[in-house]
Amino acid sequence: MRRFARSLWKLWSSSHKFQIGIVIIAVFVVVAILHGPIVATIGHGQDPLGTAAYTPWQLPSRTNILGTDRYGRDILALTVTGLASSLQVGAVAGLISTVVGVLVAFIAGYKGGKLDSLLSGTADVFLVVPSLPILITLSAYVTNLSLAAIGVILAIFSWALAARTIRSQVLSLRTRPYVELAKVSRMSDLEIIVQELVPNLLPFIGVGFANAVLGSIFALVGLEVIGLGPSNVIDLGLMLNWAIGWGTLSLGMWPMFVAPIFVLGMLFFAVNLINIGLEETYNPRLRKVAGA
Amino acid sequence: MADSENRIEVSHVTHEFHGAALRATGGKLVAVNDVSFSLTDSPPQIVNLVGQSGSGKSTLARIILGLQKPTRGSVTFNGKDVYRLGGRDKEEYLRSVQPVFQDPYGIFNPFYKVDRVLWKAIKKFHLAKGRSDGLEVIERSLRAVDLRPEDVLGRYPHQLSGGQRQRVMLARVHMLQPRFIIADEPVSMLDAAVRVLFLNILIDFRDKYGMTTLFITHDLSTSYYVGGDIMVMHKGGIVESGKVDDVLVNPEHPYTRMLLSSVPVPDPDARWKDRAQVVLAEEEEELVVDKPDIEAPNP
Amino acid sequence: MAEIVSQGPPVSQPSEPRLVSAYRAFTVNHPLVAYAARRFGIYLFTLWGSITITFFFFRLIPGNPIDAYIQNLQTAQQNYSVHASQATVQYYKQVFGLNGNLFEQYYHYMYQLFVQHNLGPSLLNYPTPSQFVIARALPWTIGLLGTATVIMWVLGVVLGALIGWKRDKAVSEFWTYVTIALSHIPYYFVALILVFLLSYRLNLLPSSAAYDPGYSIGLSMGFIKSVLQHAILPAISIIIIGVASWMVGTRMLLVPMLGEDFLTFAEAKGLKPRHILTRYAMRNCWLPQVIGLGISLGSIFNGNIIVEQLFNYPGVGNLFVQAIGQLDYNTIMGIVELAIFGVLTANLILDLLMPALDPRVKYWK
Amino acid sequence: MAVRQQALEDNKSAAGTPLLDVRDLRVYYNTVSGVSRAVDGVDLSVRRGEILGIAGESGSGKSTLTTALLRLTKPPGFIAGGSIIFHSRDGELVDLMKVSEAQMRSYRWRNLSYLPQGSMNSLNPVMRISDQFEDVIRAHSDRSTQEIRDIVPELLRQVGLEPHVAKMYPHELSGGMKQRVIIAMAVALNSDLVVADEPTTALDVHIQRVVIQTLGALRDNFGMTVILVTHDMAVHAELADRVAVMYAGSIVEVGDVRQIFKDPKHPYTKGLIGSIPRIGGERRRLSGIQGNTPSPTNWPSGCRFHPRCPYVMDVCPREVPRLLPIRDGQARQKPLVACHLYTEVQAESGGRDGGQ
Repeated sequence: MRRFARSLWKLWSSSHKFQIGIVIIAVFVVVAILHGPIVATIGHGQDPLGTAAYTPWQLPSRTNILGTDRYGRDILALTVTGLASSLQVGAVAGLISTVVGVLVAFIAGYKGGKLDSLLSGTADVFLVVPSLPILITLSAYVTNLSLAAIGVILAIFSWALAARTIRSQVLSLRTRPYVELAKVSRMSDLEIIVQELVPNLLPFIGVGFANAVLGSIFALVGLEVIGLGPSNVIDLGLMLNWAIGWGTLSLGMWPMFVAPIFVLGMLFFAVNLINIGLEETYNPRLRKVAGA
Repeated sequence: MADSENRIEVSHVTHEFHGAALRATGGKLVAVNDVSFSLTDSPPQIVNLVGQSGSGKSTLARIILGLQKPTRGSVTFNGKDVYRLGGRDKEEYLRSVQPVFQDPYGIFNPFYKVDRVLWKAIKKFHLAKGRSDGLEVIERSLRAVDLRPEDVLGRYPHQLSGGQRQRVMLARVHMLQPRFIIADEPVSMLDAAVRVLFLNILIDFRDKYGMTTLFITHDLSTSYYVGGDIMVMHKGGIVESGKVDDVLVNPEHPYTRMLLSSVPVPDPDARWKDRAQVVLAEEEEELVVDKPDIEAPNP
Repeated sequence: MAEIVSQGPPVSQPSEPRLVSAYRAFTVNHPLVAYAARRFGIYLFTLWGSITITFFFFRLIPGNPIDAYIQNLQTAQQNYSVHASQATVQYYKQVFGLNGNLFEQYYHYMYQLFVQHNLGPSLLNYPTPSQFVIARALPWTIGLLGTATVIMWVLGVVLGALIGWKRDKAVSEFWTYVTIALSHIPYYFVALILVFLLSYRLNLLPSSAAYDPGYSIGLSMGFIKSVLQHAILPAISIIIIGVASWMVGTRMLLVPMLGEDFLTFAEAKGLKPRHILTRYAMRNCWLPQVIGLGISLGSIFNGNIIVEQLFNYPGVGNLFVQAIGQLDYNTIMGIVELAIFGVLTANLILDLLMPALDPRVKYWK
Repeated sequence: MAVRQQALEDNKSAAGTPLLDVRDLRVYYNTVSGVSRAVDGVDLSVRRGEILGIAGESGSGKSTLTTALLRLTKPPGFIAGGSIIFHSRDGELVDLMKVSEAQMRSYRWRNLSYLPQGSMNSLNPVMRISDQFEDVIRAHSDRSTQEIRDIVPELLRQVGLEPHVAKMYPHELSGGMKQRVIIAMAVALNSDLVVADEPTTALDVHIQRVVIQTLGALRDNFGMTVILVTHDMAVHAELADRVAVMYAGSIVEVGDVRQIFKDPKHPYTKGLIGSIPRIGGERRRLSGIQGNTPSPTNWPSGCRFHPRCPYVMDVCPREVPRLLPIRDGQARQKPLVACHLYTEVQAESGGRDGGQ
């Protein structure tokens, strides 16, 4: 465990980009977790998300830092709530698809043979089913989808990609001499996977997870922008949908539009910084050639 | 050392590779073709297995180590099939037969320090009780292979030289005290000055601890240096075998003769007089490039 | 003592049925044919598998197309009786292949699809078969997305190679970061911004539909000009992000290649840098990009739902959204299947073409 | 062909005149753990028509030196100083470190060709062999495509390859065949010098012999000069006229190949020669060289070999020994050695004029 902490520390101190990315994400996660108290604080005891809680269409002021929307709801409170929902969907989808993808990848890649053919074939089938139409159909006909359910649906169509990328890595690692040495050192398959393979694939798994989270969030936002997403939970995409639908830009009510885009922008900025940081740290070939 | 004889028996081992691509065509690559021999530890000895790349030497090593089940034939250890060993027998086999691999860098997982390879051996084979006891075993073994523990312990693999890394593997062997060492091209990536040190240790292991080594190499002069028996492998089969002093001095098989005549002699006064027969139809290397794994960007 | 046991006679092979050995002999003699046959088999399997998943997915989600259709009839004709509805329901169940249990329906659907090449009637335009409805939208999608895909690929690969080749230059580094950032922006953001700026604020370009309804479809100059004008905004919003992604991808492929021995050797041969870039570096790393282009072209068939919806462009993506509104299952499934078919076929063609594109690729060996 | 014949005559008549003078060449790398001084003060003279071997362990800077000779050093490596004077056939002197990149391009391959270490991967995998010949010949002469097509089979024949190799792709050739294709490319332009970097490493013994003899034929048949860089001393014994021994970024001994093998002077050379096993004869235990190759980011002070040297003296850690000629009864030419064992007693005046 200490070794693990040390390698995490090494990773952390290796790149400023990585650090900045992590800090942004951390701030967002903290806000999302504390969204209840934060919203309550904004409302000074009353619900800032209630219809007609304030005068509609207010520009930023002392009471409403980001102004109010058409129904008199506080936009900052909406944004915080939306962030929490979006992150929750992303986390569920990212977690499931990464866990399933990693499991499939390790079983297929390490065991090989018929099992590999079967699992890889299944992953290939899932990869060609287009996920966006399926998602649109689901959200159109299944009313009251919960956040978790949306996350699960997104994961069904994204695990295969994770499985495929990690499997190819496992394939290249499993014939390394140190794996063979582990075999003749009486280590079990599980020990070899956990101790020899996983540590070297952590960056891949990490990047895969971050991308799956981001991908899921943006897939959902994309649906909502065109008004086809589930409309029962407030998330950043739904806010954007309202902003477009109500013509906020022509009304000059910019916060309604800018707030969700800013948050989403920061999210992908942060994830990309993490990606680039990891890339620089873990791709020595690239580093060598680029001289960075 | 050994109370009773231990014996590895390789009989009629054939190994064919059926790659995913090869399977489609019913084609196959015969890496090892009906090879039989035996290794014993009384008396301990070094058995050389020489041949050019692609002759099947490494595949044979992996088969003996239990890493690659042969297509046909069997490997037995003291009469028991290596691929059907269970529990205690398996442990006994791994305790008795240990490898030294070719690539001194690839042996170490870059994620961990060098120490781990040694500690794993201690834990998995119950070589010591407790930490201080284990450390003592490790330090003793490192010294036995002319390494200073302080130069090696606590370092990451990339901080050591190739010779040091390969000697750490010998230290591991020293700790485990197997009856047999399967050394697959252990010196091919080492410099001459370091190579000799490694070979000397291998010879000492035979003399001091009675270990028998299957020494796989493509370099005939190193096999002459270590002496013992020799088997010449060509296209998966053994074409000539016997004492090093006979085979390398008076080779009989044309392939052995060809190999010997190709070895440059480290003496400027003994240069080749004749031109080598240029082989025009050299075996072509076949290369199968995998389709790159890529995704279409954005939708 | 190592004894070398004399080599025994080879173990005899178990004999095989004649058909198997004949097949084996054929495949050994015709490796390319054997490879193509095996690859085609995988293609059929994946096609079948993914269409099956799609079928069961759409049959298992709640919602009943017949109710939806009859409801439509009611609103349209306002004459409703229980008796008529029972007969009607039976009739439509028959027409839409919803008789019997799920597996009977599955068999019926697959038979209709693979043998009769029929997707069944569309609800949107009953009783026109869905394939005709889709075929009407397809040219718009192919025109818009096909052109955009090719343009962004060419620009992306060329510019990506440049920033990769000049990787030490500050300008290149700047553009590298810009493209990495751009390549991860969802393209609908760009679409929204472009519409707002160029269409609403500056009123330069139309923001909706594929052509001015004042023109009739034909080869008149006015019509063509109108089509191009209407395509500019949706195309640009896809292209900007697409170029950035292809640039990042090309750079990522090129930069690791720059350490390869044959490039150093090309330099040692005294070749000019431009020559080394085009004939040596790019020639060796463009293959994944060619494959990527093939797959992108194969995957344009489900349309770009978001862009088509935002610009109200009458392509397949737009049709899909309409079909969802009407619960037009046959059309919905048809579009999804078309998309699957497109991607898989592109993959198949690429795999068969690959050996011609790169001399090193020989799957069948 | 007549042109080639003429060039060949010129080469032979020029044999023995200076070709390359390397002075105090330093090639460093910027690494995370500081500046790595891989090549640190190399002096070397190469004469026309000779085969000069450069020997040394991995990490001694051999490969860095070869790429620097052609100015092919890539970041993070850089040439930190020194000069490489090239004596052209018409007697002109050019400092290769000072010419422009475009001029350097014209010297490459026309005058200095390179047989790279990773010959396995040195040919463009997606081009036919004939096209790769065409590329290099086109870059340095104005021959037409047809002319080039006509001479390629002849060039291949001269290195023992069949003409149909021209139509093949690199992956269809074995490692030794690729080596010889590159040698044929050097023949094509009648380069003054071929720098061969570990030409036999990773080849099977039989192919090794073919490549060694093909390189020998370059000099015997075409009068070319060859710099042969390899860690394999037996290859030097087989092929080289003179051998320069490198240790820790600089040259510690240069001498006639017989002197190096029969009567090595520098303690490191002695250790190296004493580590080579031979086939046949009495089997005796070789001693090898104890200790580890030092790190180029942190060379030992004074003589860089002193921590491993069995003859170490007080002066060794303090003073850097210079590469000086020493008296030697047997050798035709005085060997140059950088060792305090000789400087104290036998050093003559003369300074660092390697190999005269």
